Amino acid sequence: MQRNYAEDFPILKNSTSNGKRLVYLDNAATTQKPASVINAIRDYYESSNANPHRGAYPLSERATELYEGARQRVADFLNAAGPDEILFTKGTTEALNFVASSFAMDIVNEGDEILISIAEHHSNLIPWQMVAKAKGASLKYLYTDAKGELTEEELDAKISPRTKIIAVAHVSNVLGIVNPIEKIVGRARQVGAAVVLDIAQSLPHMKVDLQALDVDFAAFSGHKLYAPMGIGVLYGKRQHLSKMRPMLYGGGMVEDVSQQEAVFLEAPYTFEGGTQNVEGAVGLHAAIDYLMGIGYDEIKGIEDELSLYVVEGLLNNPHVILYGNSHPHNRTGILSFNIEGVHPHDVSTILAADGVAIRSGHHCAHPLMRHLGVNATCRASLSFYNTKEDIDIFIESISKVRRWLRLESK
Amino acid sequence: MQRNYAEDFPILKNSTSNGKRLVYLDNAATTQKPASVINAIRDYYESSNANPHRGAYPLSERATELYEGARQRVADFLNAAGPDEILFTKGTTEALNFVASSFAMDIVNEGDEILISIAEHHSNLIPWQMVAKAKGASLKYLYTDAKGELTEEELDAKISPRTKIIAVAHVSNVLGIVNPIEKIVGRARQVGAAVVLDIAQSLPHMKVDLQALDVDFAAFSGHKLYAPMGIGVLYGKRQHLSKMRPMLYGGGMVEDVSQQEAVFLEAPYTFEGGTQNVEGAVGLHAAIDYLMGIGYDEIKGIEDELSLYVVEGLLNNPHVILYGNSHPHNRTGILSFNIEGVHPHDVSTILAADGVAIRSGHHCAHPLMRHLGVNATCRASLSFYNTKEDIDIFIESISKVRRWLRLESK
Amino acid sequence: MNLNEIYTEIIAEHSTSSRNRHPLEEASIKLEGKNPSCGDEIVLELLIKEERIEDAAFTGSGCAISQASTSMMIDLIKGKTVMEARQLAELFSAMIHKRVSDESQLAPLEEAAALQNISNLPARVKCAVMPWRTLEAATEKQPLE
Amino acid sequence: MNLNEIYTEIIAEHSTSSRNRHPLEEASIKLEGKNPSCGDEIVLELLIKEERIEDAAFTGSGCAISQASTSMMIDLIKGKTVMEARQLAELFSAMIHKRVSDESQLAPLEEAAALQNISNLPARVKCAVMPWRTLEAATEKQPLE
Ligand SMILES: Cc1ncc(COP(=O)(O)O)c(C=O)c1O
Ligand SMILES: Cc1ncc(COP(=O)(O)O)c(C=O)c1O
Repeated sequence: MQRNYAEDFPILKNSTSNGKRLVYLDNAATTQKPASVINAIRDYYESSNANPHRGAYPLSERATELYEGARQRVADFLNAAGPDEILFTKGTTEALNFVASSFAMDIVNEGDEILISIAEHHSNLIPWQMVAKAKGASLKYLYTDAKGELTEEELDAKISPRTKIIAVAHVSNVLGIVNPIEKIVGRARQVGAAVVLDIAQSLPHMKVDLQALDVDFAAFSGHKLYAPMGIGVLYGKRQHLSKMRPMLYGGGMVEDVSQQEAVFLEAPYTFEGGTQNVEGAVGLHAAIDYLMGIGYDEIKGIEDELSLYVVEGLLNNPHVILYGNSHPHNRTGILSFNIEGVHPHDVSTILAADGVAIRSGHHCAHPLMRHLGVNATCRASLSFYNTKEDIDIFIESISKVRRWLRLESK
Repeated sequence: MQRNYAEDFPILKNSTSNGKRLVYLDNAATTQKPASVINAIRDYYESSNANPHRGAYPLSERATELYEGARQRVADFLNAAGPDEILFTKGTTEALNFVASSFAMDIVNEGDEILISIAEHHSNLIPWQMVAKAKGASLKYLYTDAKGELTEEELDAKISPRTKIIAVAHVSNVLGIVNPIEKIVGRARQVGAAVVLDIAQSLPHMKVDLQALDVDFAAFSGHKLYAPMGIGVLYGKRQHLSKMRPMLYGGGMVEDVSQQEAVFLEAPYTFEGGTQNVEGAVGLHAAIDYLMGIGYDEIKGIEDELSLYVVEGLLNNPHVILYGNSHPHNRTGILSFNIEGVHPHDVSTILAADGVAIRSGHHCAHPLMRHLGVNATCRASLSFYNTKEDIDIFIESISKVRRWLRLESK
Repeated sequence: MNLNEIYTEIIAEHSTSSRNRHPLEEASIKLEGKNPSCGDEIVLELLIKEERIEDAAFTGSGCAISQASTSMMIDLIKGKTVMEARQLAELFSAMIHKRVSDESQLAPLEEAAALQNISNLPARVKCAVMPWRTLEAATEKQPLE
Repeated sequence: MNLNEIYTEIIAEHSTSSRNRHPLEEASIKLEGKNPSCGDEIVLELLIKEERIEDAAFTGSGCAISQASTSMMIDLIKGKTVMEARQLAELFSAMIHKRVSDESQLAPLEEAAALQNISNLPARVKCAVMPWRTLEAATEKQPLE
């Protein structure tokens, strides 16, 4: 029998939502935390808390070891060339903004092109609008096809010798589609463009090997990976990091400061000004350990099965419109849909009454909503801790929505 | 009898350092966390964790309430005009960098002057070097006198009609001196300069009323205020915030996004791009509640008494050189000193063997070190959870330092 | 939360009713209202003569709550003076933000009082309030001749 | 951690000794080494003739560990070939990073082996290593005529 991983998550065991068992299907927004992560945070504050890198006493040495140990763990996990390619940030948004302002602003010139996909999250979209405007470059879009995919023709048509940067999500946060990164990187190399990969929605569900993918930058958020809020990671190739300006000026990132000049440290320290979030790094380390204890094969196995089961349930309802691919091949467990005649916000309010948490709205992807020709969608997003029972409750609740709005006889 | 507040802090009750009781005197670097803060973090993850501001289900509504409740608590605590003047950041460093890049860069012009004190922390110093350089402005320094204070003459001599920004710490992280903010703001108003106040080292020890002080910006870090790492606050007057560019572009800070344009929300939301650190806000709220349960009168009472006791102990040692003021009037419990003939790093290693944690080095204040004519200092910094017994152990350990280095006969 | 108190007959009826949902040719004021985060969007049209709302209608789309709230509001304000309509908007806002909950005090809202329970759904309050805010904005600069 | 193993007689003696602490007039190489985060600073001066370190000395200031380490290093390398000195630096680094801990293997370091216990103090490792890194940098481009 399969293990029920919900047992590892206190909030799933204990919480009720409107008096019902919590059915949490908003994992693409943020994930719940296993007891091992919550305990790692408590243990850190109860035994090892200090400002790292600065103190010559055991507590500070321990905090430093924990912080740098987490960096090494992330480097191994992503298969970076070394821990110096891993910078801690507060999340994906900060990481991507930093690449835009400190890398792109230096290499993009007037007339150049920045290429992103129409399915990007605002965090991997607005920063590029800003760079394009500041530099007189043009921001171009890769459009997804009817199944939500980026075709080879589209890549061929849009990637040109003027392309300087290609920024795409590994997995779309609305459609769950896995983008063809190998092909994108292959073409990028031919034209000399840098590739910025948003792995916020892929890393929780699949192995990401950054050296194999050969991207220039990658970013993710801890809170979507079962780790605490307030911590994230930017990966950057050494050759780029060594040329970039710091992110924040302050303590911990300087070699020497005189009244008018400052000499900065090398990567990764030059990019980590201010007291760093050791708690977050420790929590992220614990989350990666927890996930790797389960293994991606098991995670993917469970999530694919659940995903098929959800699709089956949804397609059984004649009023459901599903966006993107309907089979789990090339897709993680993110399902966007609408119910005929019903606004997504009413759907989520009605589901909430049954204890079911899904997201409705534009999912920080306005341009994609317009491309799909909708105002908003409902989104259910899965984790390996979900169960078939969760899905049964969800599908049952969906079936009642139109009745609540008197669109069907009871 | 006075309460022993160390009882509230698990790390102080349970931890040993080199087999001895932990005597933690590095509170200016980071503070330890009371059980109530650690529990608030755990409770958040075990009952209320969700992405705030976005979900129409109870869990997300609760996360939103907790996050906005924390903002309101901080606004009340600092006596801001409203919660819209409070932005959450990851710390003081991020907050000050943001003021430099998003406010100062727009109002400082060639030939203008930016004025800071020679005792500033690098986080309130290097960002101003950058603005001055980018804008062709000059960065001027207020020098401290022999007691570590900023005199009226110095203010009169340096504040001029060309001064656009005055950025100072409320309390110096090296000397503990409380700067004369009322006088600085008075003169700033006469010449039309904006005042940026670094309250990272004052807020843990004294009431800060921002409307009474009438400063334009203020910043602090949660981790120095008994709250978790990874959270901080920037206060900004409404009139300034309403004109400033966002900090990070991404989710949660936009009203509408088309392929080439984005329309942003108003303050404070426009400044909080990306998923926000609800855990950090919840922990900060709990820390403020804890502190206010004790009260600043009690905190100051304890810390002043301990501070006098430390000074007495240090001055009894003929080889100790104390920097700055020796009486607690106008000073918090931060004590910088050196021991004749001994490098500060040897002092902290020797103290660490007795379980005593102090900081040694330049304390992220190179220019002040040069101004004091030293390479580095030792720094002991107090909290209300320290005890006279802590100080006795510290002073006793100090008395052994020169013997370990064979500078005295045993 | 009990859905029976949210998606009531009367709200469901108003949310799909076409009675007030049409352009108003002789409108003297026309104002767009929206909740960008939801995609709710209406265009409110008013015909105001001598300080009185002679006619009102709307077009647009959005969730059941926002559409029902708009339709109920229009039923209520037709024939009222601008001042009365603004007072009703004030009362509606007080109800939805839980500043007033007494039934007798809410009586002037008539059917729109059915939205009272939305006050328990923080994420949906803005849907219910949006048409009323649009009404306030539309009549703000209305010269009271 | 036992301070007796850190601040030993021999380290205390070397840290204040003036034997090797002076400028070297005929130096053929002169290189500055520092630990910016500590304020440790030395200037290492070497007189190299025919691949051999004929004389060595230093000036500077810093913590007891960095000063003792420098003084011990100078005692050790005087008279050695550049190649031997670089091998000793290699061995010292292996010791301080705990890659080699066997006493007999560390014998060539002579008195400098007294710094072995610093390997247990992560915050002080850089103090001990600094002079040796400076030695390596100074001799890196040394033409081995
Ligand atoms: C006075 C002062 N300002 C700014 C900072 C920077 O704070 P943080 O490192 O938390 O960003 C510190 C502490 O490091 C400080 O003491
Ligand atoms: C694909 C993708 N990119 C970026 C982000 C932004 O992450 P964060 O809000 O944690 O900064 C998200 C989630 O919000 C996302 O799903």
